[in-house]
Amino acid sequence: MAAARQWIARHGRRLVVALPLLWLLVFFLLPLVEVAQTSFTVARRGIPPFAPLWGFGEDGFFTNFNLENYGLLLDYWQDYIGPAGNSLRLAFFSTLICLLFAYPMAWWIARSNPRRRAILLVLVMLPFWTSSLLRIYALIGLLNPNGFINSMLMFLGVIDTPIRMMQTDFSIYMGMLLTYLPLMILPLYAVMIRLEDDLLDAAADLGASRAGVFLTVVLPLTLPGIIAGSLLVFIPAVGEFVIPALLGGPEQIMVGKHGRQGVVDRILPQP
Amino acid sequence: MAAARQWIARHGRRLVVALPLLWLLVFFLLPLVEVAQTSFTVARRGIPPFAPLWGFGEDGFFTNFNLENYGLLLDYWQDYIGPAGNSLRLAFFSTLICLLFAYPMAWWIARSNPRRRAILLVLVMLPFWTSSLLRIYALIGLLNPNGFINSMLMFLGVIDTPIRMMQTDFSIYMGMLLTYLPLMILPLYAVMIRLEDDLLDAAADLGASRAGVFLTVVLPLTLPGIIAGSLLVFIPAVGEFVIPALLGGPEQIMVGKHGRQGVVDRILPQP
Amino acid sequence: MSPFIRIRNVTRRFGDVVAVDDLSLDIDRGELFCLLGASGCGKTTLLRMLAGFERVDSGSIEIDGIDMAAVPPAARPVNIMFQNYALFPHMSVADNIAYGLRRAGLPKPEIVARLEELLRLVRLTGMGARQPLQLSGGQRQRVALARALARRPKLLLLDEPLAALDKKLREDTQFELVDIQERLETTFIVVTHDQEEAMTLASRIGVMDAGKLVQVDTPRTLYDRPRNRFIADFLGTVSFLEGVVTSVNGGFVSIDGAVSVTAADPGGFAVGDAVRMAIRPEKIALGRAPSGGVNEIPVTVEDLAFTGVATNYRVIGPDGVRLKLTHPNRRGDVVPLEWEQTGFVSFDPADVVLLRD
Amino acid sequence: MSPFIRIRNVTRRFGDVVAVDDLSLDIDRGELFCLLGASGCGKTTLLRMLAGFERVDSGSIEIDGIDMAAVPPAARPVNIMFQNYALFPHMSVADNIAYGLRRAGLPKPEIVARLEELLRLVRLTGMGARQPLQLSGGQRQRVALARALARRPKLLLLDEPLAALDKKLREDTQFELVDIQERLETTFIVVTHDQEEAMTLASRIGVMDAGKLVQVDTPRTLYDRPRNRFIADFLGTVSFLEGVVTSVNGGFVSIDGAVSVTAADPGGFAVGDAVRMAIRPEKIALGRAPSGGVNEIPVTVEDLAFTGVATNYRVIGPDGVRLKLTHPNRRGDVVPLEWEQTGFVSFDPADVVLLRD
Repeated sequence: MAAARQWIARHGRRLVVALPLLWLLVFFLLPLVEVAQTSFTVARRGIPPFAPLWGFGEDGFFTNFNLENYGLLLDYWQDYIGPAGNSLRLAFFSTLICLLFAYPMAWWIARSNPRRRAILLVLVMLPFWTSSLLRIYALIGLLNPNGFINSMLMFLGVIDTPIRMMQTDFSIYMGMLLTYLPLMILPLYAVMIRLEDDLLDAAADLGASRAGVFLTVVLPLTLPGIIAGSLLVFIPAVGEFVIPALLGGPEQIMVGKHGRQGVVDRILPQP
Repeated sequence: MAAARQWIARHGRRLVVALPLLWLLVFFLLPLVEVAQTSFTVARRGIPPFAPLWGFGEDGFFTNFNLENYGLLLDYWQDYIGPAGNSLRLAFFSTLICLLFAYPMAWWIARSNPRRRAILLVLVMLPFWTSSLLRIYALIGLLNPNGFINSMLMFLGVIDTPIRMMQTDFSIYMGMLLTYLPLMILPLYAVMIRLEDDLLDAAADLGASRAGVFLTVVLPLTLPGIIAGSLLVFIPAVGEFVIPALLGGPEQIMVGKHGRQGVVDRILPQP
Repeated sequence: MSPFIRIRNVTRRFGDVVAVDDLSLDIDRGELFCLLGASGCGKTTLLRMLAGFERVDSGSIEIDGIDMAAVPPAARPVNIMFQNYALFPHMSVADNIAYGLRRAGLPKPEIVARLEELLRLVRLTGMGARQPLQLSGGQRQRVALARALARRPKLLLLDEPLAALDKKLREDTQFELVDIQERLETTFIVVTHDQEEAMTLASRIGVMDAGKLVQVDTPRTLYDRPRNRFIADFLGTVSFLEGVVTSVNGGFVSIDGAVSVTAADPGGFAVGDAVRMAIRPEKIALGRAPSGGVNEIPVTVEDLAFTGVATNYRVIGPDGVRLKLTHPNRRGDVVPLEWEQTGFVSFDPADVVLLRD
Repeated sequence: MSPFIRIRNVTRRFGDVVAVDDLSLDIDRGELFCLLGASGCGKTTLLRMLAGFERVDSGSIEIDGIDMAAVPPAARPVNIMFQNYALFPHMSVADNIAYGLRRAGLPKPEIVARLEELLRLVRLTGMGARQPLQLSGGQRQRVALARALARRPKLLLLDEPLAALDKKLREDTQFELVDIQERLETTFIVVTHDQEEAMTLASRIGVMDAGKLVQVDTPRTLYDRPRNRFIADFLGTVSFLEGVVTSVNGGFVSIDGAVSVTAADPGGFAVGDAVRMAIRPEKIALGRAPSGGVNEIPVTVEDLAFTGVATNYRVIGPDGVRLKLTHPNRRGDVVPLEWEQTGFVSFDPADVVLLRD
């Protein structure tokens, strides 16, 4: 009886561990394998927009294995260099701009009292809850030549003709900022909340100026958060195509947009 | 001199506080106002797919204010009831399924040693880094009648004909799970990591069975995480349209999809 | 009759670390036994093995004649009071205390009666509706005690029961704990790293080091007759002198080192043996002039600290020998020497403990 | 000559809370002054005002004759050793200690020389390359001390300097701290909540309560002649008796309460006054038989605790009067009474402190 209970206890614990492991295997590893397999198969119209690499049809085992896609890459690599450069530049500056905005905000949140801190964190996370497309459209509404900001400035008499803000680098970076800022704020907040006030006071007490305290104490101790946040923003920003497509000019061709035009768009269900 | 420095110090601090406040105002509050305004304006083709509510054109101030949209809602509300019900049902069950998967996983991560914990958290977050569309397509590749899972099961001789997994509720919920699981795991992890082992031992020591420990101690103390995670998943899941569109059958019409078909699709830049 | 708790050759390994190493110990019914040791010495592991939370790699644990190997924690006649108390933060004081009674399926009226009795025992009558977070540290400690006693365990394990309390409260609480133990006649095993706590609480103390019991004795014996240097140093302040035995004669041992010392002969020492002498600070008398007795050493006061109850001195003797001594600030006792003054210390041969290590 | 530190009517409010309330205090050059009080009494706020981290709402602080109102922290001749040390975790020991010297722009050879000197002072020579996390608690404390002393401040503020150390280390460290202070002749202000720490370290102690200084005196005066009940209770163990003055005669006051007590007359008491008597545990003698002196009370031993150096008793006298007393375990001193035995306590009229509150 007791032995049986112990067996169940042990078995149950294994099940609890096995379940998430299995999940990770199936839904994280397998998709990656799928993506890799896709690179060796052939494109077709349909959902998904490619043929299976191998399988069992009516005639038994079949395979679509070929290196044609890599051949295409070799043939047309020059077409991809430009967009790749654009994507990397966009991602780099987006990351930098996010960092510049996120750093003082994360600092402010981390130094607030716990009650206000919770409210501010929710505010920072809130945009994640609204549809990203809706957010982008709201931004377009703000930045348009006859949008809110221009109307406001003209109403106030600051400007006579609308400023061109849409379809510029400015509008793209605004969109990136609006989308990725929370990913930068959270890791910065996480390191800043652990930064003891006493360390700052100690540096000031030992004669450091404000800039000195920042450079010798705050910056080195928040560096892990800067690195983590930058990675979190940079990696998805490289593959971003919605924001440049909606906010950028026609000259903006990114790797993500390019890839989407090549593969994904064809199969997006048309209304 | 000292007074000037003090003035700068105070002014600087205000700037640091003002900057993020301004940001929140412009990029959180204004988009919300924009979205509200949009409901009073008229649709049109273009980016954005609606006319500005008011502004200053060549003839001075103009406004497109009308209640037509709300009129439409009144006229066609029956068309929206079904999709709204679908959306709520989908979001509810998606949230429930995410919770069932996330709870043991978050528990396992929180109870791992700190080193493994960090690795597992990164694994959980990793899907956020890959394009969500790519993930959905990988899932399609897995679930297709001649996809990986069916091929594997047929190869092993478990089944003779492919199981229909695509365009079923199963595929939709798999897609939702794949997309929203991290949002459920993280808040659960955050409460579980603070749950002291001693509390569980104390309950067991006082005669509670495994189920008793769970129901009287673990569940009530992780409830805040359950609520937070469910909100984080439910709210965006209600508006989700990509996953039902790609993974669901043609009978799946959601509020999000409906809305997208009505407004968003028209202006998505066609390749 | 066999002892109430019988621990035989118990070993527990974590990877390469032997947390508890072939340990055997008997504890009698109704004892207040104390496991004393520095953090990492294995005392908490032993406690958790008694409660059933930790597997026993080899050896056996018997409680009241029953082998505990196959008995899960919930079925053992043992309860534990956790360090930091582990009170359920989402339950009231009453629900915390009644938790174990409800799990046992006691009828409601009995639970209510037992709850009242327990609240009275720990002097918290009328506070049952409070939340743990609304209580002071001392009150929380008493709730934890009541909760652990609710199922009337034969053995109560207490993990650092006073560590979370501040100094002043600790003193009152330790008297209270001893009173409750004496009233209930439950066997208590207390784990602590604080030697003063152990000495004031326990009827017997087992000192642990690196998974082994080094010495098991009453507080007084441990303090006055430590078995080795580790015990002497761990239980209170001590001064060490080194030397070589020059004669063993008529119940006394003469030792030569930086100073010459006569010690009572504990037996087993021969001429030529190297010995370490341990002397407690309160056994050393300090005076301005020599009194002409044995073991009198001229010294200079290096440091002194007034602590209220007593004044602590550090003095330097010949050859840089350093001694720590304490002088009670009693009525009539004038502080004999001030900073950097010279004088004489002396101690009784019976108060010199001879150690081999 | 004006005092080295001159605090005049300093007040600091946080919202509705008055953290420091119209406080005035003078401290001399070279003193080791201790601010003692429970947490929340305002002592840390006062310390932070001296360092310049906290605004002064009203009143003034002068250090060495210069008003500090407009002087920012970096420019004050003051350094602070933080509680938990606040060592920069990303810098080596040497970089931590040299931080202040580098900020001051000292030439490199001078920094190296000063660093060596500081490492020697705190006995960490050769450990400059270590990281703070590799150090023990005691070593970290010494790095913090060296760093705070590096700029040769005229005034060093120490916030709970020993709180993070364990009991045994604390004793050694407090002697060391006093030695360094005496060698450098820097003025030290130590903030602590630990009365024993304050008494052993300080030449003078200011006891704070609710933002006010209650009493400023030497440790011995504070302990032996507390001004009120709060001080008597805060500085060590004490027993209180209550009564009414029945006669004032020839330097003695007779008091009637649960027991009759004769006390030395401190002046100012008249017949009929209600008084509270405070008696320290080490001033009470315990014996098996009456000795026939004054202030002799028959008692029963309620509790006793052997602590090594001494045995602490709790005894009950007539009318439930409770007294705490301590009996040193000295050579020749036999423990006079065991648990529940009866005997007599007595104390000298000069050791009875009369309080009005």
